[in-house]
Amino acid sequence: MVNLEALHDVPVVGSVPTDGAFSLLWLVIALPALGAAILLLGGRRTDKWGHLLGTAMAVGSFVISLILFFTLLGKDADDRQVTQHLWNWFTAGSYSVNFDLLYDQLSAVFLLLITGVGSLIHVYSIGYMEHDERRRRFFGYLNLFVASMLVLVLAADYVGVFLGWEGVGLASYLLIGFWQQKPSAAAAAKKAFVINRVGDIGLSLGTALIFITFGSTSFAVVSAASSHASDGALTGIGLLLLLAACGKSAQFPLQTWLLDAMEGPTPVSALIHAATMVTAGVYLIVRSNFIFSLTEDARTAVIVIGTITLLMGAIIGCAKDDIKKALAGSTMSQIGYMVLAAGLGPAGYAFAIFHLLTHGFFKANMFLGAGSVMHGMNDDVNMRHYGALQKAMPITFATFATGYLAILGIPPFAGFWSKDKIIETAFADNTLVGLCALIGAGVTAFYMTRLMLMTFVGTKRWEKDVHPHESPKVMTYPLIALAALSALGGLLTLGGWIGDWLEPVTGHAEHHELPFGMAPIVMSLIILLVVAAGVAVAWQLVGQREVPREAPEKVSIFTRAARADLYGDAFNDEVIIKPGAAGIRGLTVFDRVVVDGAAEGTATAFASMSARFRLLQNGFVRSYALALLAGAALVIFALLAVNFG
Amino acid sequence: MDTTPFIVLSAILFTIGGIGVLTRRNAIVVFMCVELMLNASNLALITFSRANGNLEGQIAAFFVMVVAAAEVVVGLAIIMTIFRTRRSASVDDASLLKY
Amino acid sequence: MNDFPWLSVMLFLPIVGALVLVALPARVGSALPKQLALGTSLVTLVVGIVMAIRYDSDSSAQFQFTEQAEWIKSFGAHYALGVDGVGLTLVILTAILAPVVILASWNDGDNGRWSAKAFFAWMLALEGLAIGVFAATDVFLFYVFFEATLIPVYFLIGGYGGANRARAAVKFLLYSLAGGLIMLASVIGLYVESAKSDGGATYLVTELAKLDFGTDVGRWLFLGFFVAFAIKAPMFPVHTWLPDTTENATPGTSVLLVSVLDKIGTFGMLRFCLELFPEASRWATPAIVVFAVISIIYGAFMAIGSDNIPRLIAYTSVSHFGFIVLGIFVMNSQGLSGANLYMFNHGLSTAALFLVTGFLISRRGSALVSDYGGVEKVAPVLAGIFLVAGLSSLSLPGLSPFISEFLVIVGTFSYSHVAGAFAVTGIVLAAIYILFLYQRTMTGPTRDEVKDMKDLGTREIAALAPVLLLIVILGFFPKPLLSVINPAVDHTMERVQKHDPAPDVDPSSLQEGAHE
Amino acid sequence: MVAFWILAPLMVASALGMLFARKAVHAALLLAVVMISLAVLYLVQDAPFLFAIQIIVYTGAILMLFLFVVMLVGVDASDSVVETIRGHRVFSILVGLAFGLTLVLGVAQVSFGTVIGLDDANSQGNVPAIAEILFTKYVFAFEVTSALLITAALGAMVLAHRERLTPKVTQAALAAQRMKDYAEKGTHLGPLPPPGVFARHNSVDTPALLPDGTAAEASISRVLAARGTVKSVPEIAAEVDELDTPDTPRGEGN
Repeated sequence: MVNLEALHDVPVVGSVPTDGAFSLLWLVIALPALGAAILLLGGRRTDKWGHLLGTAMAVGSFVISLILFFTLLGKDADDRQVTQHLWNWFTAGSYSVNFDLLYDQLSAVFLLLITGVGSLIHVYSIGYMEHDERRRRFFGYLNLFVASMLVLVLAADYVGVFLGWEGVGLASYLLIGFWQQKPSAAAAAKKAFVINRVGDIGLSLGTALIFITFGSTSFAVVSAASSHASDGALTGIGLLLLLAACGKSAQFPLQTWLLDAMEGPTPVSALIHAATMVTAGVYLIVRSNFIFSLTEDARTAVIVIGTITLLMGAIIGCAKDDIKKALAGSTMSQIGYMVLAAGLGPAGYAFAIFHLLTHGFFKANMFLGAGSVMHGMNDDVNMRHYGALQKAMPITFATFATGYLAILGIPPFAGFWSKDKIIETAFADNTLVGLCALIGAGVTAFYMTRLMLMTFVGTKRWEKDVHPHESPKVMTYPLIALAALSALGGLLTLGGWIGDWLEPVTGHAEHHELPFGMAPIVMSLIILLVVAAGVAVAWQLVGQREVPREAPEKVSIFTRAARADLYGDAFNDEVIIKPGAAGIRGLTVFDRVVVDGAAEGTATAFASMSARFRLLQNGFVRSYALALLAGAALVIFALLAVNFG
Repeated sequence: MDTTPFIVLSAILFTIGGIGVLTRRNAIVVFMCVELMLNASNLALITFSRANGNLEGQIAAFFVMVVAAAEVVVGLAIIMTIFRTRRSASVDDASLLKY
Repeated sequence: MNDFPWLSVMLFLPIVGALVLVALPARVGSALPKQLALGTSLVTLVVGIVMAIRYDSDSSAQFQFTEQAEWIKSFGAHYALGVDGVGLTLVILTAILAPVVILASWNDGDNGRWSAKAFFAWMLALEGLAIGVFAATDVFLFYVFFEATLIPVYFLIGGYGGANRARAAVKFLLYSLAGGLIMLASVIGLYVESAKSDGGATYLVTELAKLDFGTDVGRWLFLGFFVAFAIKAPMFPVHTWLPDTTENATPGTSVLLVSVLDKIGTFGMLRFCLELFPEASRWATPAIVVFAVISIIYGAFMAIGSDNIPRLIAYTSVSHFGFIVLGIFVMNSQGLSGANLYMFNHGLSTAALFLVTGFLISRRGSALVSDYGGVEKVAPVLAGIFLVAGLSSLSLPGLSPFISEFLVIVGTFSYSHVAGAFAVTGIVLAAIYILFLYQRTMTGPTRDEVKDMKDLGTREIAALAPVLLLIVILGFFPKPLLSVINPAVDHTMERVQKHDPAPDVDPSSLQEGAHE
Repeated sequence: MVAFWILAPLMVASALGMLFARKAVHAALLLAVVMISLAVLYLVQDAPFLFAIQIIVYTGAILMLFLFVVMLVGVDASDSVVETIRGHRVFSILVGLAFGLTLVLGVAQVSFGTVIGLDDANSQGNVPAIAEILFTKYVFAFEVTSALLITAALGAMVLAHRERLTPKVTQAALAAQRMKDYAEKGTHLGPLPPPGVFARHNSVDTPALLPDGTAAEASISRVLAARGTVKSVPEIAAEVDELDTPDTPRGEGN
């Protein structure tokens, strides 16, 4: 047994084949995929009932997920990793990739999150997109997204993950650019896809490196063999996967697309750019725990990236007047927390996933709330035009407030349980990182309070012809459901359940010591104090003053930087896009002048040469005869030279 | 009777004919020079025939004459045709077939 | 039925069809020749499918459906046909694309220099000759077909293209002929070398493969072949004929040219360079890998910078051909399988892209990207198909080109980390050029000039649907292709005497660990 | 060899003369000298048959053909001395001399061995011997030459033949045309006036005198006018005056 511990200090994906209810696993993906196919290929014929079909597919998928989950609960802990072999995808030499689905504790929670929140958002969208003539198509894309996301979390092979990874990227592209007649939306969609592709470099090369190192890319083989691999290979794989995660989860330095992605319809922002897709990076890191647990260097990189992003996101969130962008900044920041947690190794994996879940609940809740507000405000997103909506939209306000309390980490709301743990674990790992996480929590409190105050309290600053009203029930019910989850999500950690549940996947967490020997309750109190300070500052700066309808111009350099997304786009523009564009222009000229010029130049040279030579053909018979005679003379001379020379 | 003088004479006549073809512009004279060259070669053929002691050379000369006759007939006809259309017998005037 | 000359039938059926088309009197109008052309190509496709089903992927023979007859005895040239997995996939690709292109180009031949009848006759002739190229197992026969394909293409470009078609046709012809002549030198060299051997002069690939050329001779002959194939493929820096050609050719011609004929280049590298000159191929690998990587990145950059849609697609092909060449010359199973699969998949995706943009261009009458905007609003089906074709071109997982590109990247990365890292930037650049194109043409506010644009008609959708369907199906289930390609790859690996590198982690230690 | 040494310089001189003769007629005559001389040389070299052929075919037929053409083209059409192609003449002469020198020197180098002579071959006479070879060994070539000659003859006919593009003008048409010209343009209807009848030697070059004493232009041929051989009125007057002198017994005047 000791030997086995030494060899396998990471959990191995050792799965059992499917049986019974688990043979329905493929259906989880197939239902939304079928929905997408019908809606997108069916054309206008499906306009009338398309949204219902789409929602039904998502709900059906959710129901199956629930059944599967409870079946899994009923199994022994050792049998909770189930693999469904569908077919052999491709084989080349010794490299064989199967279309396998892996259903274990980790994918089980993701399944519930994706199909659950997904279903709610489908329902919500029925109302939100009611007046859009392309609603059917919207539901087609949403179904496509759900299917892809499920492939991502169910795949038992890195290539399978790649399939889902790009599938969600495509769905995200289509949905961000849903209102594509708006140039800004089309540009944002393209930007998101391209930056994600930069991350994909990491995933493809990472997968390639995994194959080279282990001779396979299935989780089962890699997890079993990872402890035998060299440090260099593991670190390389870890860093490449981190690059992939950065792209998908909008982590520094590939964060700039997320704020632009808010061009998409709000349910999209809620589902894709808050609750599920953007957390795929976290999933990837946690899923690859058998790599990351073994490489200290890569984990350090993960922690650094996570910490930088959580602060960046929080700072950007402070300065945004666009309600969705403020929330997007917040999303970045919260994912930063998750990445940070994931970088902490076995101690943090479970908390990363836990925070991912709770964040999925409360952020989806708040995004949908924001959507509800926009719905009532004629799609105006500028918070400076809001104010005092508390009365006009009581349900939206109440649900939003639940989300607010959750993200702040006020007990007993969900965020408290997950975020506290991350900050605690961070402190246990490194005091500096812990401090950053703590400051992040304070800043979070500030910008969220600012958002709440500007939107729901204070004076009316509405545009003239705006008549705020509560949204229809089809929209508020999902809000209520999500609010309930935001409030009660903490239950999952009751008795450390989530940690124990995930332990077979993520590995055993060593008990950690807080610095200065603090008790966890002291830590929690400190965090609450910092949060309270953030709220207080916001109350002072925003709540006690009149909010101007136009954003003030004379602001500090920090505000200006935050408004410009900390110059992420400016940096890309100056360092990548402009030189790139100039380079391409230069290359175009090079291609025409040098490469093609060389080819055409040869042709031209021959042409001009022949233009000269043909002048010899002057039409005078006597000249030809002269040449003939000269030739004859030469021949005779040569003959003589040969014979007598 | 040595053969070399005949051959040398033949060579000289041939060269003169050649130079004539090159320098004269009147198509008729050029043609005459061509005939001169043919005759010069005939002389060589006949001389070789004698030197080798068989008549094949004479046969060859005979054929040269036949061909020359045919050539002159056609050639002069062509000159006539050209002259008729261009009012000129200069070979330089018939220089349209060029670059 | 085993002796049934499948390949000859596939080869001559379209050619006979072309002759029949030419023989039709002008008074029958243009409808009958079109239907006849479509019918011929469909029959060829059916024959091809039956043949493919009869192909035995477990057979140990290198070539199947072989036919052999002596042709020119003194050269050792034979009329010898036969296909291995690679040849079979390309023959089938040709057979699939021909009816698609004919259907899609239904009206493209009407306004040419010659009649529509001639247009479709040339297309059929091209199909037959292309099948001949892929099926030839005799170098001399291959060379004859290789050069013969230029004739139909020349007339298709020069007779039915855009404003500068004459110039484009000449440029195409000169480039191809230059390559062909260089190859001819090597073909003659092969004769000389084989004549020295005990077996006497021969051009049969199977016989030539047994010969051992000296190092120097082998390298020179290899270079002759390779340069011709590099021009055909086309690789940087001999690629400039392709954009000029596609800019002026009809979309159908471009499809046949890029999707089918350019494959001759990469097919030739595999069949002749690697097969006949394994030593020289290994020797040249580093340089070729560098050029291939340059092609990938260069082509992609040029595509980003293009404002002309067919030019843009041509440059994307330069980039994709870089991947194919890369996969071939890294010489491991993943690279080779990927490259072979890529040839087929690139044929499909580029065909879809050329045809759908061709429909777009014919509606607006301009090939400039900047003349479009907001087309999605008026023609959603066109836009949707355009997007799917574009996504397949950027190798989105789930569409067939992904697997091939991924395998090539894996193969390249295992050959050299640096080459792999450079090659993989191609996927980002691909996203940029495709999505930039889509963004500028399809999205944004609808421009006045495209406001009345009609969406795709039934014929156009019918032409594109099979291609798209194949792209999706093969994206998830490439097994039918890989099962015939893999034995061919194993054979090639054996020829070049290379073995896949073993994974860093020894699988045997892994077994022990798992059991403990 | 005597014949040779007499004829050779003559031939070379005549050939050179062809180069410098400005008139084609002279060149033709010089060529005739060369050809006849050659014929003699053939005879000297035991080729009596070719001697005859040379005289008959070349000198008799071909040269006459040349003279005919020269006549048709214009006897006095002579070359201009100025060379039109730059450097051509110099080059031609240089290359020609180089050619000739190489040839002569080369030939001089060769030793042809002993001369066998044709005595054996001509033992039954030259003509039968040639006939024997011609109609056995070379019969096919001979037949082909006949085809060649027929073709050449046909070719020459085709080339020389001028297609009549307009219908032949008849007397009636001519008369009608003259009437028409008279009606429309007032052209003189009758025949042209005859030349002056003062026939001292050639009356056609003497124009008729009109009543006012001037010359009638229409009375003399335009060709003569172009040549400038027409007598002017003062000349006629001078001649008449000369004849009027009393020492001539027949001085009547017109």
